[in-house]
Amino acid sequence: MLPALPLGQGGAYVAGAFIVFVVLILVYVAIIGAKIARIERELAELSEPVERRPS
Amino acid sequence: MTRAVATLLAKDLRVELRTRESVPAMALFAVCVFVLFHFGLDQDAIDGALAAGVLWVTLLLAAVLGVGRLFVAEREQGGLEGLLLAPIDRTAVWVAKAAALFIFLVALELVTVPAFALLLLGPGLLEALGPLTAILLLADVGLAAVGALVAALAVESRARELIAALLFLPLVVPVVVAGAAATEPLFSGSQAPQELGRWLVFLAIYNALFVVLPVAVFDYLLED
Amino acid sequence: MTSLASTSDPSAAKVRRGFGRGLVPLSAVTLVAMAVALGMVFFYAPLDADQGFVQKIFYLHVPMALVALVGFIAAGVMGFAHLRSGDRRWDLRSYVAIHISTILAVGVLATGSIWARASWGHWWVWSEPMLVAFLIVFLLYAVYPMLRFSIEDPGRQARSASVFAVAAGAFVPLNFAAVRSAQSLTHPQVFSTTGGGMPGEMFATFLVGLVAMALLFVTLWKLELTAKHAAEQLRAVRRRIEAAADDGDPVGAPVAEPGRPLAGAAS
Amino acid sequence: MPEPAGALVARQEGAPEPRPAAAVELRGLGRDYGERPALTDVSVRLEAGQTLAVLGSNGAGKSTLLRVLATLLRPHTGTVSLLGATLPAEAHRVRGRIGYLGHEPLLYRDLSGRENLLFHARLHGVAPARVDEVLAAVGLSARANDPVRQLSRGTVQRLAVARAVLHEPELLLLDEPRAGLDPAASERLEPLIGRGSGRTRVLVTHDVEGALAESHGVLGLRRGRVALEAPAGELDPAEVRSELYR
Repeated sequence: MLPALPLGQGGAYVAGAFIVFVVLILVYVAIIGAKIARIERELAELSEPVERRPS
Repeated sequence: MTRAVATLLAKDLRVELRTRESVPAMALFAVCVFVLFHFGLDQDAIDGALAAGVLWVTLLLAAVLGVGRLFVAEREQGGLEGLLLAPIDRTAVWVAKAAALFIFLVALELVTVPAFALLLLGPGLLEALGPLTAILLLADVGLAAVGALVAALAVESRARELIAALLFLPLVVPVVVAGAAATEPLFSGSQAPQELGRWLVFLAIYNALFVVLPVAVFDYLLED
Repeated sequence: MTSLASTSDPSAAKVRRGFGRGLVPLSAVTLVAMAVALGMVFFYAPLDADQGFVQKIFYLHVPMALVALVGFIAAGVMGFAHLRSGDRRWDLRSYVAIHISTILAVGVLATGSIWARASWGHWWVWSEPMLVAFLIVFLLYAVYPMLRFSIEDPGRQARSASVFAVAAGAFVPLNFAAVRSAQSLTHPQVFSTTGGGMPGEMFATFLVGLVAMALLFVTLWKLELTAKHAAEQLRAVRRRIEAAADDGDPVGAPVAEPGRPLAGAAS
Repeated sequence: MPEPAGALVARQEGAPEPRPAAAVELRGLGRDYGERPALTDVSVRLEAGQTLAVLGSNGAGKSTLLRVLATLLRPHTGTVSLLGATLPAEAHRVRGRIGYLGHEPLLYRDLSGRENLLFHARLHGVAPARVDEVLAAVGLSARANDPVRQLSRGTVQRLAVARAVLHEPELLLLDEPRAGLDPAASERLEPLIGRGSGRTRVLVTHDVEGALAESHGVLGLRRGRVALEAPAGELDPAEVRSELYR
C-alpha cells in the first residue's frame, strides 16, 4: 500500500545524502562518546585511592 | 580618546619608519605575486574580471602580511602592558592600530597599483584611476578594521601570524567580492562603470559593521 | 536525569545544577519529530515537477543549513553574553554551539554537492549561493578550535573565543548577502530559502523537517554541554585533590573542607 | 561617594568613615593563574605614604599580587581598594596614579629613551618638560637619543624607573627595582623610588635585610597564601628567612 519509491537513477543520490547525514550524526555521537569515556577513565583514576583508603 | 589615538598612531608610524618592516615587505611581496600570476596565467596583459581579480587577490595577500605584524612591537617588547597601564580608553588601541594598517595599505597601493598597470594591466589605468581610488580607499577601511581586530585576537595565541591570516581571509571575502566586481568594468576598456554605486554602498555597510563591532567588544580582549 | 552535582557534604550551600536535566524527554521529542519528518518527506510530499525524486534532498539540505546558520549566530550572542557577564558557562555554550554548527556545515556542503551532482551534473557549482557562502563560513569557523587551543590561559582563551564568535556571528549574514549579490542568477533559484513558490504539502514537509533539525541541534547541544561541564567539574575535583596532596595531607584523601562543597566547581 | 582627588590621608566631609582611607586595602584577594590558584585569601592594609615589603620564594605569588595592584590582572575573589577606588570596576580611575616597575621595561627597543618617555608622557597627559627633568634625575640626559636597543641592561632599568615615575604617581609598585643596578645607580634612584620619595610603595624583593630596613610593614607569601604579616620593626631577618624560604 506504500507507493513504491521511484528510486531510479536519482534515488541513489538521495539515499547518499541521507546516509551522509546519518554518518555525520554518528561521528558526532562518537566524539561525545570518546569525551565521556575519558571522563570515566579520569574518574576511575581519582576514586581509586579513595577506595584503597577506607575514610 | 582622540589624543590617545593620535599618540598611539604617531608611535606606530615612528616605529614603522624606524624599522621599515611592514610596508616595504608588503610591496615587494605584491610585485612578486604579480610575477607569479604572469607565469601562472601565462599572459602578458590581462583585463576585465581577470585583471580585477588579480589586483584584489594580490592586495589581500599583501594585507595579510601587514596584519600578522601589527602587534609585533607590543608583543616582543612588552609594550602592550605599557598601554594597559595608561589611563586611556582601551578601544583607542584598536582605533590606532586600524588607522596604522589603513595608512600601510594606502602606501602599499601607491606602489602596487602602478606596478600592476606596468606589468599586467592591458587597458590604460588613467581613466579608471578616479573611481578605482574611491573603491580602494573604501575597501581599505574595512580591511584595516577587520585586520586590527583579527591581529589583536591572534596576538595571545602561539601561532600568531598563521591564525591571523586564517581568520582574516574568510572575513574579508565580501571586500574582494565587492572590490573586484566594482573594479571589473574599469579594467574593461571604455565601458562606463555601471553598478559602481551599488558596490560602494555594500562596502560602506561592511565597514559600518566592522567598525561598530570591535568598538563594542575590543576592550574585553585586553582584559586579563 | 537526576542533577549531576549531588554532593555528600550537607553544608553545600548551593547544589550546582548540571546541564543534564530534561535531556531524556528532549531526545524523545526529537526522535518523534525526525521520524515524522522522514515519513513526510518520502510518503507525503509530492514529487517535484522538474527535479523529480532528487528534490527530496532539499528537505535535508536546507533545514540543516538554516539550523547551522542560526547556531552560528546564536553562538555569537552567547559569546557576547559571556563577555558582558563574565560567566564562563556562556562561553561553554557558545563553544558547543559552534562545534555542532560546524559539523552541520560539513553536512550542508556534502548534501549540497550531492544535490548539485544529481541535478546539474558536477559536484561543485560556484553559481549556487548557499554552497559558496557555506564554504566561506566553514573556512572561517574551522579556525575557531585552532584559536582556542593555541591560547593556554583559560580566561584569555574564553575571551578571545567569545570575541571571535561575536565577529564571525555578525559576519555570517553579511557573507550571504555578498555571495548572493555576486552571483549572476542565471540558473533557476531551486531552493530559495523562503520556499515561496512551493505547493502546500512541500512547504509543510519542509517546516516539519526544519523543526526536527532544530530539535536535533538542541539535543546534541545539551548532550555535549553536559559532557563538557562534567569534564570541567572533574578537573576541579582533581585540582582540589592535588592541592590537598601538596599541602602535606595524606595523598588522595578527598578532604571536604568545611563550608566548601567537595563537588562545587571552581566558580 | 567620590574620593576627592589626592586627599588621601584624612576625609574632609563628615562621612561616617571609621578609619582614614588606606592607600591600599586587600580583603580575601584570590587570583587563579590558568587553573592553578596563584593567590588565595590575601588580606593586607597599607596606609598612605608607607612602604610594604612583599617577601617570598619564587612562585609564591609576589609578582601576581603586584600585577593585580597595577590593575593588569583582575582579582577573581575578594575585594581590592586602591587609592579610594575599588577594583576592577573603577580601575580606570586609578591607572594614571600608579607607577609600575615590573620585570619588563615596557619600552620600545626601536625608539630612543626620550621618544619612549615622550610617548608615555603624552599618554598620561604629562608636560614634555617633565621628561627632561626625569632623564636628568636618572642621569641619562646624555644617552637620551640612542635607541633603547643599544642600551645596557642597567641603563634600560634606569630608563624604566624614569618611565614609572614620569607621571608622579601616588602609588609605586616596584618588582625588584634594584636588579641589575650598581650601587651608584641605586643611590641615584633613591629619591625617585626609595623611601626618600615619600610615596606609598609596595616593594617586591628577596633582600630580607634591606626590606626590613626600608619598609613599615612586611607581607610574607608562601604558595599564594599569607605566611606572615607584621610591622617591619617586630621581625628578625633569620626568623623571616626560615619561615618563607624553607
